[in-house]
Amino acid sequence: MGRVTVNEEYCKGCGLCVYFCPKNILQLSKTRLNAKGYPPAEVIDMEQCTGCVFCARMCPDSALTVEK
Amino acid sequence: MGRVTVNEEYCKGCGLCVYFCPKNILQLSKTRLNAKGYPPAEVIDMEQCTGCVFCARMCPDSALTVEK
Amino acid sequence: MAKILMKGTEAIAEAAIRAGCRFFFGYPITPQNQIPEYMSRRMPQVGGTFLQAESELAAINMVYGAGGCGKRAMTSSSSPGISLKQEGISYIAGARVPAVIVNIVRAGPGLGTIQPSQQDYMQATRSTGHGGCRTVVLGPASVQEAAELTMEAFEIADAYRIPVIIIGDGMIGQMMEPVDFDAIKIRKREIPNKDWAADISTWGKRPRAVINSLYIDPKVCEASNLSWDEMFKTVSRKEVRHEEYMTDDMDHLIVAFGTTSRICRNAIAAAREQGIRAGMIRPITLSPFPFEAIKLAADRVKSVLCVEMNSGQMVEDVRLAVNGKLDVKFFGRTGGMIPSPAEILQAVKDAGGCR
Amino acid sequence: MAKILMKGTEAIAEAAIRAGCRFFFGYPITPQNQIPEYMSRRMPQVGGTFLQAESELAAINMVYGAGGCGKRAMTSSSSPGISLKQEGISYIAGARVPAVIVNIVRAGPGLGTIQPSQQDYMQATRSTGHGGCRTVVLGPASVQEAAELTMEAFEIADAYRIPVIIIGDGMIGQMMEPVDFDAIKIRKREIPNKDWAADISTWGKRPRAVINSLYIDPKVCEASNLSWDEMFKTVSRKEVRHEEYMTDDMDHLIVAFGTTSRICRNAIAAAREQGIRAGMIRPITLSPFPFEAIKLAADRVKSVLCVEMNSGQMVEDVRLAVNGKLDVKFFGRTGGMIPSPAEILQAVKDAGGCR
Amino acid sequence: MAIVYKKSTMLTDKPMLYCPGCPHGIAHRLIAESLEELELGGRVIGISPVGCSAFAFEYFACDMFSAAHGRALAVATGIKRAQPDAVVFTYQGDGDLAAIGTAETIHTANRGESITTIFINNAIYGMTGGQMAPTTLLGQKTTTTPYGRDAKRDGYPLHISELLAGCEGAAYIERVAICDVANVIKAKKAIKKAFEVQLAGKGFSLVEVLSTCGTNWGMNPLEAMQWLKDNMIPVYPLGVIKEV
Amino acid sequence: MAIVYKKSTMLTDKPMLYCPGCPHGIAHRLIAESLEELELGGRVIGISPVGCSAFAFEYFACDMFSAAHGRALAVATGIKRAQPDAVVFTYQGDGDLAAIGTAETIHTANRGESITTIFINNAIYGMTGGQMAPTTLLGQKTTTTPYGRDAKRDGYPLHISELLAGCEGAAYIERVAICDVANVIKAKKAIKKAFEVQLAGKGFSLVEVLSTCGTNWGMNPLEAMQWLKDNMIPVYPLGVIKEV
Amino acid sequence: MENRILFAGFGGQGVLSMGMLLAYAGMLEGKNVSWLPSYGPEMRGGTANCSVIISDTTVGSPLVMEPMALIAMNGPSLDKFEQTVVDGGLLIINSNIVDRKAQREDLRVHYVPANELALKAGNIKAANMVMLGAYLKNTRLVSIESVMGSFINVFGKDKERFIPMNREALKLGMESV
Amino acid sequence: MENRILFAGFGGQGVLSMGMLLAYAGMLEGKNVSWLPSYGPEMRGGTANCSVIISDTTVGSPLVMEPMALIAMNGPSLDKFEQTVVDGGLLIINSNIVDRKAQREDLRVHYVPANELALKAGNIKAANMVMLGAYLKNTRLVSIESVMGSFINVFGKDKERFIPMNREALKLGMESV
Ligand SMILES: Cc1ncc(C[n+]2csc(CCOP(=O)(O)OP(=O)(O)O)c2C)c(N)n1
Ligand SMILES: Cc1ncc(C[n+]2csc(CCOP(=O)(O)OP(=O)(O)O)c2C)c(N)n1
Ligand code: SF4
Ligand code: SF4
Ligand code: SF4
Ligand code: SF4
Ligand code: SF4
Ligand code: SF4
Ligand SMILES: [Mg+2]
Ligand SMILES: [Mg+2]
Repeated sequence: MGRVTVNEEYCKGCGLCVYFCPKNILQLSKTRLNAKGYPPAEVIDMEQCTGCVFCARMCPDSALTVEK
Repeated sequence: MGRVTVNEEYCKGCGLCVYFCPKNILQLSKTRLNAKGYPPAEVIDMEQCTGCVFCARMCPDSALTVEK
Repeated sequence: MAKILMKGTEAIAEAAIRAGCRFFFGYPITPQNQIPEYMSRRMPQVGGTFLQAESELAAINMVYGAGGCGKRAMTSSSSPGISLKQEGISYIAGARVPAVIVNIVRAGPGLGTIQPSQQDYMQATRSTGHGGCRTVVLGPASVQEAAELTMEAFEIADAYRIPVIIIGDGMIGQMMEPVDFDAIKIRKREIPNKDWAADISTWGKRPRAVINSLYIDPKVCEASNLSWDEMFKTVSRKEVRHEEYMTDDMDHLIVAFGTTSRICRNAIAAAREQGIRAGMIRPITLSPFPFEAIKLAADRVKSVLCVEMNSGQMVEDVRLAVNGKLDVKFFGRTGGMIPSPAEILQAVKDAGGCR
Repeated sequence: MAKILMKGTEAIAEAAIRAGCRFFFGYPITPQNQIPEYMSRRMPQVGGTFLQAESELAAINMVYGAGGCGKRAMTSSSSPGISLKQEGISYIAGARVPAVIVNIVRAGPGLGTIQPSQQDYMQATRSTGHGGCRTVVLGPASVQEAAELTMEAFEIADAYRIPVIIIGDGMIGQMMEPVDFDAIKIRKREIPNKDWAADISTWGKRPRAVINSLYIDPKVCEASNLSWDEMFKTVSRKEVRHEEYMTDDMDHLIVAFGTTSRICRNAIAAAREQGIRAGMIRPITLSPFPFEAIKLAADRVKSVLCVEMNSGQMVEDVRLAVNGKLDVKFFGRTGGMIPSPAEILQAVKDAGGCR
Repeated sequence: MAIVYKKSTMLTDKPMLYCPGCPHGIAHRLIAESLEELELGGRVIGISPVGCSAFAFEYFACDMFSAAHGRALAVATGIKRAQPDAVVFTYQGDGDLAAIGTAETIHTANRGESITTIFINNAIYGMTGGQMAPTTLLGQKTTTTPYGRDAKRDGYPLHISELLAGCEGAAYIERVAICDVANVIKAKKAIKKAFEVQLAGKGFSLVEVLSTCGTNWGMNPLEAMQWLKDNMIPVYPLGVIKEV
Repeated sequence: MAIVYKKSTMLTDKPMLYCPGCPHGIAHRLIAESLEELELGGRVIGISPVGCSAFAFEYFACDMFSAAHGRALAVATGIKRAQPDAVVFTYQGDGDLAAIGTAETIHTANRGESITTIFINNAIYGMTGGQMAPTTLLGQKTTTTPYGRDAKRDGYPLHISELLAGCEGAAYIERVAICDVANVIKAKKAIKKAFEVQLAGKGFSLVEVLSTCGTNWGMNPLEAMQWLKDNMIPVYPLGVIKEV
Repeated sequence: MENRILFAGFGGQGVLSMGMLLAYAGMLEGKNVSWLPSYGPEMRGGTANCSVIISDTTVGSPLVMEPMALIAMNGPSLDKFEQTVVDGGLLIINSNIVDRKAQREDLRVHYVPANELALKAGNIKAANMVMLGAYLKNTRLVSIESVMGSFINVFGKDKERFIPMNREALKLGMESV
Repeated sequence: MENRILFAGFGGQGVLSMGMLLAYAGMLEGKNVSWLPSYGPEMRGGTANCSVIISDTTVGSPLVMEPMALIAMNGPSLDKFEQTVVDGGLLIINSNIVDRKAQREDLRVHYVPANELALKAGNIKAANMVMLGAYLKNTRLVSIESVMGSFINVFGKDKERFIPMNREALKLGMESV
């Protein structure tokens, strides 16, 4: 129902989106660091995304785009 | 009953004591100016002075001494 | 228009309005109160803004705001108030915002007295705030010239994007002399398009405006400073002004600025009556300083005397100009005391070894 | 006590406490935050007062208050904050209150960057606020010296009743070097009895204290200024300090202060490797300036180069010292850029006409 | 599928130089979104302060000024007087607005300048490394209150918004918090409202945004938001403080 | 007969440089009398401001400082921290305390410094020749509001005492007026009380004294007192504003 | 020729405006002029003075330290400035206020009962005009017409109705010496 | 002999404290030392570095512009500073984070899997100690004892319990080259 895209260039791996996603479908990458050395947010299970935009509303770095 | 002395060196002839004396027994000199060019306050009728200190309380220049 | 009798402060205010200044932000301080007072009456008449700020700090930062929008803006104060504006002037310089700042100097340090002084020469010419930017400093010696230099100040400020300081003392601020505004012919400079300004009417037709002096990268900060230095070299080439008085045949050079130079005129007249050929160079731009003129003059005189209403500040510039060719002597009064023509005459004699 | 590794800022703070400073009023600003932070930890331990003021203006005026009570008081800041203190410093000078002010200079103008700079040389040496009082300005070049000069600063301030400015840059503020407090031997000066101070414990045993710089009568104001000038002449006679480095056989004189002088040492080493006999005079007191030492040195060298982290400010003092005997060359980096030994070496060669 | 959320066009492409999870970025977004929704585009002039948000001039896609520490509202006044049709906002931290800038803050409010201020109260000086701010809580440890803020020595947490409400020229003052989704939505509403008050020429509007500073509080962004809820809100209650 | 009233020993012999009828002189007397009655003599340190009362340091017979414009309370803080046993007071005008000195005033109150401030509100800048003060009334003509103070341009009369009451460190704030004998007696009481609050270490105390400036208002001293009653008191109501 | 005049008295005696009228009149007559008031808190102390220069050449120092004429409206002014007058200079004293005589013998001295004559003209406040008249009679530096022509410029349009009275005071002053 | 070393990496990798330990140890061994950190908002951007000088003579410039050794904890640091190292200088790279090889061929280069070895010692945060060990093995500039003797001075008394683990990391670093 929803789709979330992470702009990894902006993401600082702060984890706020992860915490505030009601569906718990975000995580910080366990394998990659971005150019600035941060583990970017990733969607684990896009299927479950409702497009509620909670994640993006909490993202300080406007790193998320949400479609629905 | 009361006695008021004017220290003419300090007096600036502002007239506040004159106005606030409930007995109306003060006036600004009509004949003299002090060294600074001001007409000093004078007591017209010391007899009537009650020593109420109204004049001195209103004098900005601490020019008045009141005895009772 | 005919001549009118005006105070120096009023002439400055009126000249600013005639130069197109429509934004004045000030705070009272003697002896320059007529500037804000005049502005408070006149600005509404010309559709301009007068605002009494809560402090000199606020005032200079309001100038920064209005100036950054591309408007001709001005503030005025006197020594302690100018000290408070130092940070703001440095920001204005750093962000390359044109502005005119008037300092009707009083005597100090501290609260001092409001009597005339030239004690802020160094502050104005050397260090308008931190950062070490030299700004333009104009020192009028008459009310007419105060008006003229005020109008020049706005041109220079806009032409180079630099804060310009007009420095006078209580005498020039408070005295009245005839002013003829029609006689003022200021040199028109090429004023670059203000497409750097945060002007909402030009949004979209120019790059986004960022009025700023913050640089995270020292390379960029250095580049900005170097461009300032470059600009100031141009200013030094094009804007230096001085006046010569009886220099043609002089043996003894006096250097003095502002009202002090007026007293020196009397001293020179008295000297010449005694057969002493004194003459004067009067810096009109205190910064950039007329080094060259003084250097040339120093080559052909027997003595150089600098006269100031302070403990000797411009004397450094004179020494830098003379560069060791002659000893530069100094005479000054401080703390609001005004030198008399007789004292100056004596100093000329002492400097020149005359009896 | 053994040597300890300390930041310059921390060494200044600790030295102040060891000098008996018990009142510190500050406001945060990079790159000097370790001073207030250190004070906030240490002052309570020694029964002293640390207070974070609401602004630099408030801080300097608190120093005026505590200093006027006869206490050793201090504040510290960095360029923009020092601009804000200008008025207060002028009041302190005018009222002859001892005070110590630290300026860990950043680059500007305006907000600039926090990288190292020596851009506030003129502001510190020429015009600490309006009024034209010259104050004492000390420029340490190592952390050990920062500690030492801080202790000296309190002595000088008390001995002459003058504000003393310690000027450093981010490098000296942030770097760590060994400090040995036991090795510090400061010259004890005769410190006059503080019977001018508003100290309630001595009420009745001294005249009523009036800590003041306001004079209605310009004669009195002038007298006060003249006594300042007189005092400063004594300071100039007794307190001038400089360091000479490889000057014995030098052909080429470098003048540099603070951390810049450290980089010059490397350049001198490199020059000597190439057979170029460079040497250095490092002013330790930037005001009063070591004119005499430089003048003497200029007599026996082929070139003089002034190196600074600004666009050329101390170079004026050097020119005044050299007084036309030689051309004074300048090399500098600004905006937080740090000159490299190689650049300086090149500048020495250019100045000296070496290949 | 349609885009329901993307980076506001009132923000530039520049990555922001804040710590991970710093609410400055969220507050920026809320301002940008409000301006975008109100279609104010080319009319907006913003003023960044001195503080962690000193670089805000690089982030907002409108004309921007960088002001000296504490003087943003004086600069804003100069701008607003010069261009009454401009929509002018300042963005200021607690040190900037409530310490060194106190006089400018109070007098701008008192003059009723139609300017909008977004006031980020994170109870600390972020930029300079975590010193005490006027809004630091009692007992809170900072680098200049190493033993905790002590009312006797350091004074009390300053309620500047409440003080400002006492200025006749202040038209709208609200306190919000960036600590969870619901509060962020409220914050957005308040910010937008503040701009509307400005557009209506009603006078000075200010939104105090309780924020965190994980870096200097020594917490991760989430812990910090919890600390805000537990400790700051009781001292600085949320809600509209003044509305005329 | 015994002396029931004479010049206070806490005043020097120096004639005061105020205009005839200026209440600065009365306020000085009330302070001096309070200090004398409380027998504080050698413990007192006063700070004169910049304003007509800049020369107050010549009039009070105690140790005195002359402070820069608006900074009296910062100086006072430095003094009080240096000598906690000293009785410290500042004497400040409306320009000094409520314009340029706003930040110092608010933060000193907020820190709860045990300092007493006598605040002379004459709704004008006396010293500099009658310019608008923050406390100037709407419509009032001054040399910088020649057409009358206009709220739109110049803002509103600032109620700084009420603002200060919002600072937790403020212990006692009262507004009095020098306009007749009864009010002068009340003013004296308030001033003495303010010093008692300081002595008790309760925090910051301030007495706002509504005063006249006949010279710059263009009235004689009596007319001015009447104008004060008719125009100032309605805007600045008398009485205790805060007491803890 | 540079004429240097010092006007001095209590604040409120119209010392500054009297000088300003003269300067204005000089300007109207095409001369170089300057007017410099004392300023500052000492004015609150009660005294005021102003320096006026009327000259054929450019005015040098606007400050009159050695006046060619001193107009002394009160005692303190006479005390303060008598010694500064140039040798053989002019001294005009308001004899209604100053109760002493001049000490210098080289000066040309006039005692003018300015308050009295002003009252006669219609208002004691015009004493300054009386003194100015006395000065002009002595020096003929500018014409009465120029002085009266400056009146509105100095005092403002709304004081126009006082012109006749002031002209009368000026005249009485001229006649008094 | 003046040894100039540059430590560089992300903030949080312990770059500053690694340099400080070395400087402290140098001081304990009676050498002249200086330590200069980068400072300012760029640190918030994520990178940090420090200049350390250990010298027999007085230290000149505390800023290391041409390091004799570069300890690169991350890629950006290697990119930024590799070219500044003196000819034939030493380059130690944290090969767990930096995924490229050195470009210069004149340098003595060591690739140290610092994170890995630190984990082995007990905590990934000790990667800096591993790198320092590798450096010391190469230069023998100061002794392990001096470094560990500085530990409490640099990290504070309450970190004392981490000494064994850090010593282990240092040792693993030394062994790795
Ligand atoms: C005049 C001046 N004083 C001090 C500073 C240093 N300074 C920079 S930011 C800051 C405080 C920042 O705190 P705050 O306003 O709360 O913003 P935050 O960083 O917390 O967002 C200070 C004191 C400065 N740049 N200029
Ligand atoms: C920094 C600075 N700014 C301005 C002044 C000029 N100044 C002197 S007194 C004054 C205002 C006085 O007004 P107020 O405080 O109300 O006192 P009052 O004279 O009315 O008693 C001002 C602005 C100054 N001396 N210093
Ligand atoms: S839109 Fe909602 S459900 Fe989807 S990832 Fe974001 S927070 Fe989770
Ligand atoms: S909230 Fe934004 S910056 Fe933080 S982890 Fe999620 S996408 Fe990255
Ligand atoms: S004491 Fe009372 S009655 Fe006597 S003169 Fe004074 S006011 Fe009048
Ligand atoms: S109140 Fe005082 S100064 Fe005024 S007239 Fe009376 S005695 Fe004189
Ligand atoms: S220091 Fe604090 S306020 Fe500043 S960016 Fe980091 S988290 Fe945000
Ligand atoms: S100007 Fe006003 S406040 Fe100042 S002394 Fe005169 S009457 Fe008093
Ligand atoms: Mg903050
Ligand atoms: Mg007032």
